[in-house]
Amino acid sequence: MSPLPAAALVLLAAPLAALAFGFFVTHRVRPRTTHLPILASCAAVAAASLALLGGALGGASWSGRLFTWISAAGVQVHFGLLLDPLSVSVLSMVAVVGFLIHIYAVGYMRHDAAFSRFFLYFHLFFFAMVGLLTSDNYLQLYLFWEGVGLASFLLIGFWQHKPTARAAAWKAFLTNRVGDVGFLLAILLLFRWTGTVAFADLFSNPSLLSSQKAFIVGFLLFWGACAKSAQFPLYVWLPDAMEGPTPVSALMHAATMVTAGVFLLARSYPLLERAPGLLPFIALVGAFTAVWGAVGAFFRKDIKRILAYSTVSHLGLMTLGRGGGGVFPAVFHLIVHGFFKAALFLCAGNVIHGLHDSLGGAPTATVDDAGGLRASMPMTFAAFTLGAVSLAGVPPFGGFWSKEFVLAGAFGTPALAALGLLTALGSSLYIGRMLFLTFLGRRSWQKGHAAHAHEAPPVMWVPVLLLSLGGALAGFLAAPLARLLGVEPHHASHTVTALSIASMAAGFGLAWAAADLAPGGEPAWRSRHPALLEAVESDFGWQPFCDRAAGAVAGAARFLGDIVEGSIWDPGTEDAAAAFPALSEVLGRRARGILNDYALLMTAGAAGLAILVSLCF
Amino acid sequence: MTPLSELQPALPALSHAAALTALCAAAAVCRRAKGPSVLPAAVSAAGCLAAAWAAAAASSAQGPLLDLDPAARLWQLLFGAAALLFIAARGALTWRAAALLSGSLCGMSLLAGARNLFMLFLGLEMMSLPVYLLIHGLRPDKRSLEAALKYFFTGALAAGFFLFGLAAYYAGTGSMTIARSPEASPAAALGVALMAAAALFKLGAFPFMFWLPDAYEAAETELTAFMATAVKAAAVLMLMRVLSLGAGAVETLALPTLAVLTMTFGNIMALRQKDLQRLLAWSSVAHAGYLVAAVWAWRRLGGPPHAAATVYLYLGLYLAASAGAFLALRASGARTREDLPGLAERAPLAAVLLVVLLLSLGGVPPTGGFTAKFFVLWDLWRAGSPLLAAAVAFNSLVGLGYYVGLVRAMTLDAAPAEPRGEGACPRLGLRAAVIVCAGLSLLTGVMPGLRAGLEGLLK
Amino acid sequence: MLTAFALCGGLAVLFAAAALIQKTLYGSAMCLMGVLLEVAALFVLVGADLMGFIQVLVYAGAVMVLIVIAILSAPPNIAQRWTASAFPKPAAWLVPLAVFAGLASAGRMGGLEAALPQAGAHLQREMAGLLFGPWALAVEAVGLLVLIASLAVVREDA
Amino acid sequence: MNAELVAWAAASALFSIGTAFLLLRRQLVAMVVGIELMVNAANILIVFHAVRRADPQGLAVALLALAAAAAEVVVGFALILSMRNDENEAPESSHLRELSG
Amino acid sequence: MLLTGLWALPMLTAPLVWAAPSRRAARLLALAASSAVLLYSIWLWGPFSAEEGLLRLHESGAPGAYGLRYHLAVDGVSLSLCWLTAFLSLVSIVATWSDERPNAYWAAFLALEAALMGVFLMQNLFWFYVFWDAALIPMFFIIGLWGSGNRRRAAFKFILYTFVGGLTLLLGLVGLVALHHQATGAWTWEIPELTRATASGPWAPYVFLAIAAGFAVKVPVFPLHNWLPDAHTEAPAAGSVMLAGAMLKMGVYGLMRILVPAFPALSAAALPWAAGLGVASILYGALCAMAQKDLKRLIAFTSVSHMGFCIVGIFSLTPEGLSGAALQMINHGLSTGGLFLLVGFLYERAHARGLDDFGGLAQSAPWFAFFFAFVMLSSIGLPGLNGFVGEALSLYGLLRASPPLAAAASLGAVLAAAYGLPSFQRVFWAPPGPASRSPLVRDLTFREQAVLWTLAVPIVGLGLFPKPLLDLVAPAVQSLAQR
Repeated sequence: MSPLPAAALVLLAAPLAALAFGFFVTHRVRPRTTHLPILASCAAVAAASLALLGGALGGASWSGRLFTWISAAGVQVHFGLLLDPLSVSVLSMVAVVGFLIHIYAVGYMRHDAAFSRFFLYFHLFFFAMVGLLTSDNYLQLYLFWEGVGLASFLLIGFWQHKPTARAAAWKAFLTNRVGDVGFLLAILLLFRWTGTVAFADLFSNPSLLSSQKAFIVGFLLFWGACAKSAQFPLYVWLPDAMEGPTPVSALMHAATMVTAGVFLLARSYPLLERAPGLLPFIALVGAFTAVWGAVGAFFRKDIKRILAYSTVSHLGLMTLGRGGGGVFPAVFHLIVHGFFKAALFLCAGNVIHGLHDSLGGAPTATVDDAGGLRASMPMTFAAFTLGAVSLAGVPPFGGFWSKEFVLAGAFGTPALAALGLLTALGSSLYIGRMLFLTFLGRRSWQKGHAAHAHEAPPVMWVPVLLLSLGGALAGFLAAPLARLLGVEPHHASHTVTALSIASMAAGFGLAWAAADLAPGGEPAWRSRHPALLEAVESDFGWQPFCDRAAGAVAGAARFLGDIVEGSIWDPGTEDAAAAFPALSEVLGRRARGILNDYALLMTAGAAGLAILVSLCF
Repeated sequence: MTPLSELQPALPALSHAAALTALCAAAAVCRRAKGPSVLPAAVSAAGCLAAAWAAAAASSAQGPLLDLDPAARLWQLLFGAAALLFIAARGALTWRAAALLSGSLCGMSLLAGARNLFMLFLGLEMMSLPVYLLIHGLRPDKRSLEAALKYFFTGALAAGFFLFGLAAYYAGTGSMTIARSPEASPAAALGVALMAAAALFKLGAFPFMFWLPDAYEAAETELTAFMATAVKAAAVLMLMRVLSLGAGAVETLALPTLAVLTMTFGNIMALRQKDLQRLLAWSSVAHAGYLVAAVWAWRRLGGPPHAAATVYLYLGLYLAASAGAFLALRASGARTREDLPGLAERAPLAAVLLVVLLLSLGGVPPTGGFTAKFFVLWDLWRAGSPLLAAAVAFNSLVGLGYYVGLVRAMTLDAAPAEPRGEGACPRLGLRAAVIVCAGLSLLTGVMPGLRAGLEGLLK
Repeated sequence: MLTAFALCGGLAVLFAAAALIQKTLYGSAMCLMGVLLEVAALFVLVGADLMGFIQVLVYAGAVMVLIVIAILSAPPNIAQRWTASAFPKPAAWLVPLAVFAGLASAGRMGGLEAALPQAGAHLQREMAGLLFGPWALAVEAVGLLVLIASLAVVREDA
Repeated sequence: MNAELVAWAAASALFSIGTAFLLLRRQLVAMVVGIELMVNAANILIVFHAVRRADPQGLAVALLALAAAAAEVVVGFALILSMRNDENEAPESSHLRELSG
Repeated sequence: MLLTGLWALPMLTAPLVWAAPSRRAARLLALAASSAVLLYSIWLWGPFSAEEGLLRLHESGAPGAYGLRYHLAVDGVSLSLCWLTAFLSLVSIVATWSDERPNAYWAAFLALEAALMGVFLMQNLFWFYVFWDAALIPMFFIIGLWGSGNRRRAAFKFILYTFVGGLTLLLGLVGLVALHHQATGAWTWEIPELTRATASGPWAPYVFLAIAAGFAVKVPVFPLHNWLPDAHTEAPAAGSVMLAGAMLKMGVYGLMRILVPAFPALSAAALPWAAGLGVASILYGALCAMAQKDLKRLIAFTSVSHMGFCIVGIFSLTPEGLSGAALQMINHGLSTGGLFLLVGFLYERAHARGLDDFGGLAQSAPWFAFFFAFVMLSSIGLPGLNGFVGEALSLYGLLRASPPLAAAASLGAVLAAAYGLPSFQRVFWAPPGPASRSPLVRDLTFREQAVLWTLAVPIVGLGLFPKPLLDLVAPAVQSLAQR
C-alpha cells in the first residue's frame, strides 16, 4: 500500500473546487456558464482515474489517511482514501460514463431555466460517488452513501413544480434511508465487535468476527445494498425515480448510483465469505429480483420505466453473480452494464427530446407514442441497437461475456440456473420489444410522430454512440479486469453458453411475435387482460403495499400528533392545572362568613386537640 | 437585684409604654390636633427606636417575669422593623392610632421577653386589643367594623382558651414559668394543647384561621401589612414558647397534619380570590402552614434556640416580602384582580417591585423567599420527614399558580380601555418602604450564608 | 364545707345554663350575675375571701353594670335567639359537649385529697406582697391594658 | 366526692357553656357573656389550685386576669355599640355577613 | 474572577440596557455585551487548557456553614455549553436586529444568557438551583410579552410546568444532600463531593426519581414534554432560538453533572427505563413532527426527538454514548437554532407559520431555500453535517448497553427523513400557497445571511472535524463512564 499519489487527491479536490466555484461564482454571476468548471472537473477526474487505472494494472494500489474524523473513547474513525484494483476499476467506469453523460446533459438541459442549479446538483452527485468509491472505511463510505442519496433526492425532484416528481424524490430518499438504517447498524455492530471499521484492519485478520456475527453484519450490509441497488424488497423507488431528467436517470439510476450497493457487497467480500449461509441467500434474492425486473420491464409502456425495470433486473444479475460467482462476475457485469445501460437511457432521452414538441412538452414518452423512428433518428437508432444487443447478450458484444460469467457462477445450484436463464430470455424479450416498437416500423395503433421527430444535436448523440460502443466492446475488458482483480475468471462450460444463447434467441423471437404478429397489436392485447395488466402495473401488489405501509406510518403520526398530543396531553395538563381553581371554587362557595361558624370551627379544633392529648397521654 | 437592674429586661416594653402614656397625655392637653398628623407618628416611632436600642444594648439580665435572651432581642428587632414599616408607610397617624400602635408594640415586647405564662397572656391581650380598635379606627367603614368584631370575638375565644390552658397547666404542674416542667400530668398536657390552640389561632393555622381573610381584607392596607408580619411573628413566638413546655402528642401528630392542612387550604382558597388583599390574606395563611412545619422541624431537631434559625430566617424574609406586597398593592392602587391588567404601563416602578415581591412570596430563586423555603425544606429533610417536605414543595407549586397568575395579569394582559382602581398612591414613605422590602427580598435571595449568621447570633 | 362548695359549683353551672337559654338579653345578664356571685362564694369557701370580695366588686359590680348599659343602649328586641349556621344544626350543640368531654377527661386524674383546701391566713398577705414586689411589672402591664381599653371609647373624629 | 374533681367539673362545665354561648347565640352581647363565663371558669381552677398549693402566684394571676377580662369587655362593647343597623334589632352576628369566601 | 465575569457581565449590563435612553442604544449595548461575552468565553479556552484535572478554573467564595459555598468551576462539557449559549445569544440578538422591540426585550436576553451561564458554571447545588429557576423568569417574559398568538397561555403553561419540574428537582437535591449526610456524616452542597460518595439508603430510589423527573421536564423527555410545543410556537424567533438552543441543554447537563455521577448504581439499574423513555421520545417526537401543520411546532417536536438521542446517549453510561450526548447538545443547539431563525424570518415577513400557507419559495427566495435545506439536513442527521456524529455516537453507546433499543432508536433516523424532507418540499417546492405570494416574502437580507453563515460554518465544521470538541469533552466523559 503505497502512499497516495497526486492523482488520488485530484479525484476529490477537483469536484469540490468546481462545486465551490460554481455555487459561489458562476451560479450567482452568469448561470449559463456553470457547466464549464464542472465539465473541466469531470475531465480531470476521468484523466486521474485512468492514470490510476494504468498504475493499478501495473499491480500498484494506494491508501492514505487525510485526517482523523471521530475520536470518542472506543470509536476511532479516520478520513482516508483507498485505491485498490476494485475501486479503481469501478471508479474509471464511473468517471468515463459520468464525463460523457455530463456532456450529454449540456445538450439535454440547454433550454431548462434552472440550468446551472441542475449542474451543481449533478456534480454534487458525481463528487459523492467518487468519494464513495475511494473511501477506506465503512463510516466514510456511509457518509458518501447518504450524500449520493441526497443528490438523488435533489435531482429526482429537480422539476419542483411536478407533484409526481416531488413524491418520487421523497419516496427515493425515504426508501434509501430505510436501507441506510441497516447499514448504520452494521457499522455500529462492527465497532461493537471489532472496534474498527477500516477495511484494512477488518479484512487483514478475518478472525476478528465469528461466523455468526459476520452473518448479522453481512445481512445488514446486504439490506443497505438492497435499498441502494434496488433489490427485491426495496426497489420500489427506482421506477418512480424516472421522474427526474433523463441524464439523471442515465447516470444515477442506471450506471453509477445504483451500482453502489453491488460495489459495497464486492468491497466487503472477506466479511461475506465468513458468513456461511449468506452468499447463497444473496444470490437467490439477486436472481429473483432479476426475473421480477424482467417481467416488470416487458409489460411497461413508458420507455424510461422499461429501462428502469431492466436496470432492476440487471442489478439482480450482478447480485446473483456476486452471490454465486464471487467478485469478478459482479464487477465485470457492473462495468459493462454501466456502459450499455447509460447508452440506452440516453437514447431514450434522445427519443423524448426528439418527440418533445409533438408530445406537448411531456417529460417522458411511451412506446405507443414512438414507432418507426429509424429513419428520422438514425444515430440514436444505431446506438440503441448496439446497446440493446449488448444487453440481450448477443455473443460478440460485451453483455454476452459478462452474462456468461454470471451464469457460470450461478449454475452451481439448479434454482439459480433456471432463474438466470429465465432472466436471459426476459431481457432479450423486453429489449427486443422496445427495439421493434420504437424504431423498426410503425404499427397501426402507434401515433408515430416519426414525421417531425428530429435527430438530437451532435453534442447529444456523440456521447451516446461512444457509450454504446463502449458497452459493445467491453467484452475485451474481461481479461485485463480479471488480472487487475487478481482472480482467475471461471469460464462457463459450453452447455451454459449454448443454453443462454438459445434463451436469448427465443426472447427475440417472442418479442417479434408479440410486437408484429399479435392481432391488433398491444392495445388489443392489453384490453383483453385488464386484471393481469393491473397486477403487473402494481408489481403484483408490492408497490401499493409499500405505499400503504408509508400511509400507516403517516396515519400513526397523525394519530399521535393530533389525537394523543392534541386531545389527551394538552387538555390533560390543562385540566390537571384547572382542578385546583375548581376545588377552590367549591370550597369558597361553602364559606358564608358567619362569625358563629368561625367560632364553631375554632372550638372544634381546640376540642380535637384536647381529646387527642388526653387520649394519647 | 437592684430595682434598676431588675427593670433591665423590661426596658423595650417600658419604652413603648412611655410612648403610649406620652401620647395619651399630649392628646388630653392639646385640643386642636384633631386629624392625623406626623407628630404622633414620630413619637410612636421614637418609642420603637428606643425599644430597639434597648433590646440591642441591654445587658442580659433576667427578672422574675421577663428576660432578654438573644432570641428575645431578635424578636424585638423584628417587631420594631414591622412597626417602623407601618409608620413609614402610613406617614401621618392620629394620636389615638399612634397610642394604640405603641400599646400593641408594648404587648409584643412583653410577649418576646415573657418568662411567665401569665406575662404571655398579658402580652397576647395587650397586642390584640389595640389591633381590634385600629382595624375600625384607621378605616371607619361598615366592612372594617365587621372585620374588627369578627377578629375580636374569635380573639376573645382564643384568649379564653389560653387562660383555661394556663389554669389547667397550673393545676397540673403548679408552676407558671416557661420551662420544661418535670411533672407530666394530663391536665398539664391539656393546658399546653389549649395554649397551642390559642397560638395557632393568632398564627392563622387551620382550623383557627377563618377570621384572618376578613380582617386582612377590610383593614387598612398598612395595618394588614403590620398584622401579617408583626402579629404573625408574635404568634410563632407564642407557639415556640408554649411547645417548649413539653408538648407530647400535639407535637408529633397534630402539628404536621395541621401544617399540611393549613398550607393546602390557604393555597386552594387563595386561587379563587378576586380582592387582592384577601388573596394575599389566604396566601399568608399558606405561609403560616410553612411556618408551623418549620416549627415542627425545629422541635424534632431537639428544639435548641439556635436551631430555630430557619424559623427566624423564614419570618424575617416573609416579613419583608409580605409587608412589601401589601404596601406595593397600596402604592399601585390596585384593589381587585381586574385592576391589574396594564399596571406595568400605568405604574411601572410599582409593578416591577410588586413582581419581585410576589416572586419572593412564591419562593422563586433569585429572591429571598426561595432562600427561606430552601432552608425549611432542608430542615424538614433533616427532621426526617421527606413527606412533609414534599407537601411544602407541592403547596408552594400551587402557590405559584396564583402568584404567577398575578404577575401574568399585571405584565402580560392588555390594559383595559378606561383606567381602573384608585390612582397610584404618591406617599413617599410608602414608596420608600416598598423599595426597601423589594430590595431586601432580592438581596437575601443570593445570601445563603444568612442562616449560618443567624445561628451564630442565637448561640 | 365540701358540700357547700359542691352546691355553689352546681348552682353556678345551673345559672350559666339558664343564661344560655334565656329569651331576653336582660335575662341572660341576670343569670350571669348569679354565676358571678356563686363563683365569689366558691372563692370565699376556699378561704380566698379577698378574691371573693374583689370578684363581687369588679365583676358583679363594674362588669355587670357595663353589660346592662350595653343591653339598654342597643335596640332591645330579639327576633331569633340561635344563630343561622352553615353547618348542620346539631353541630353547634355537639362541639361544646366535645369540649367538656375533652376537659373533663384531662382532669380525671385529679389529686386524691378529698378535703376542701383552706387558704392559710398568710397566703393573702403574701399575694399582696407579691403584687407590689416582684410582680409590680405585671400590675403595671394590666394597668396599661386598661388604659388601652379606655382608648376604645375615644371617638375618632372621622 | 373529692374537692378537686368538683372544682375541675365546675370549671369545665362553665367553660363549655361559655363556648356554647359563642357558638349558638346570635346576639353579640350574649357572646360577651360567654366570654365572661370562660374567664370565670379559668379563675375557679387557678384559685382552687393556688390555695391547694398555698402559692400566692396563682392568686395574683387570678386577680390580674379579672382586670384583663374587664378590659377585654370594654373593647368588645366599644365595637358592638358602634354598629349601626337599620332594623331595630340587637346587634347580631347575622348582620356581619358582608366579608366571606 | 475569571468565571464569575462570564455570568456577571451579562447580568450587570441587563439593567443598563433596560435603562438605556433610546431603543437603538439599548440594542447596541446588548450587541456589545453579548459579543464581549462570546469573545471572553472563547478567550477562556487559553487558561482552561493551561490547567490540568477534570474541573478547572476553580473559583469559590468564603466557605459558609454546611458547605453552601459560592463555587464555580468548568470542565469540557460545561465550557462547550457556555460557548453555545454565548454564541446563540449573539446570533439571536443580531438575527432580530431589525425589530422595533423595547429595551426590556434586549435586557431579558442578557439576563437569560447570564442565568444559563450560571447554571453551566455552578458547582454548588444551592447556586445551581438559584440560576436554574432564575433562567425561567426572563424566558417567561420573552414568551409572554413579545410572543405571538395566545402567548399568555403558553407562557403561563411554560413557567408552571417548569416549576413543577423545578420543585421536584429541589426536593430531590435536598434529599441527595440528606442521603449524603447519612452516608458520610458531613453536610455539603458541593457537587464534586456529593458525587464522590455513592448515596444509598431506603430513600435513594425516590430521590433519584425526583431529580431525574426534575431534569426530565426540562430536557424534555417523552411523557413530560407537553410544554415545549406551545412555548416554541408562541415564543418570538429569538426566544425560540434560546429556548431550544440553550435552555433544553440545562436538563441534559443536569443529568450528566448531577444525576448520573451521584447515583451510578441506580443509573445503571434504571438503564432500561431511562433509555426506553429516550427511545420513546425519539420516536414520539419524530412521529408528532410528521403530523404538524405549523412549522414551529414541527421543529419543537424535532427537538423532543433530538433530545431523546441525548438521553439515550447518557443512560448508555458508555464513554462513546456520553460524548455523543455532549456533542448532540451542541449540534442540536446549532441546527434547531438555525431552523427557528429561518422560521422567524419567514414569520417576520409573512406573519404566517403554517406549512400550507407557503410553497414555491425556492423561486422567490433561493438563499432561503438553500439555508433551510442545509440546516434541515443537519437536523435530520445527514452524515457530513454535525447532527450525524452526535446521533451515531449516542446510538453506538446505546448499542453497547442494549441492542434492541438501539435498533428501535435507529428508526428515528428514518422518521427524521419523513418529517424533514416533506416539510422542506411543501414550503419550498410545492406550488405557491396564499402567504408566499405576498410581496413581503423576499430573500434573506445581508444581515440575515451573515447570521446564517456563522451558523453554517460550525455545522459543517463539527460534522467533519468533531475531534477538537470530542477531545475537549473526553476527560469529563471518561470520569463519568468509569463510575
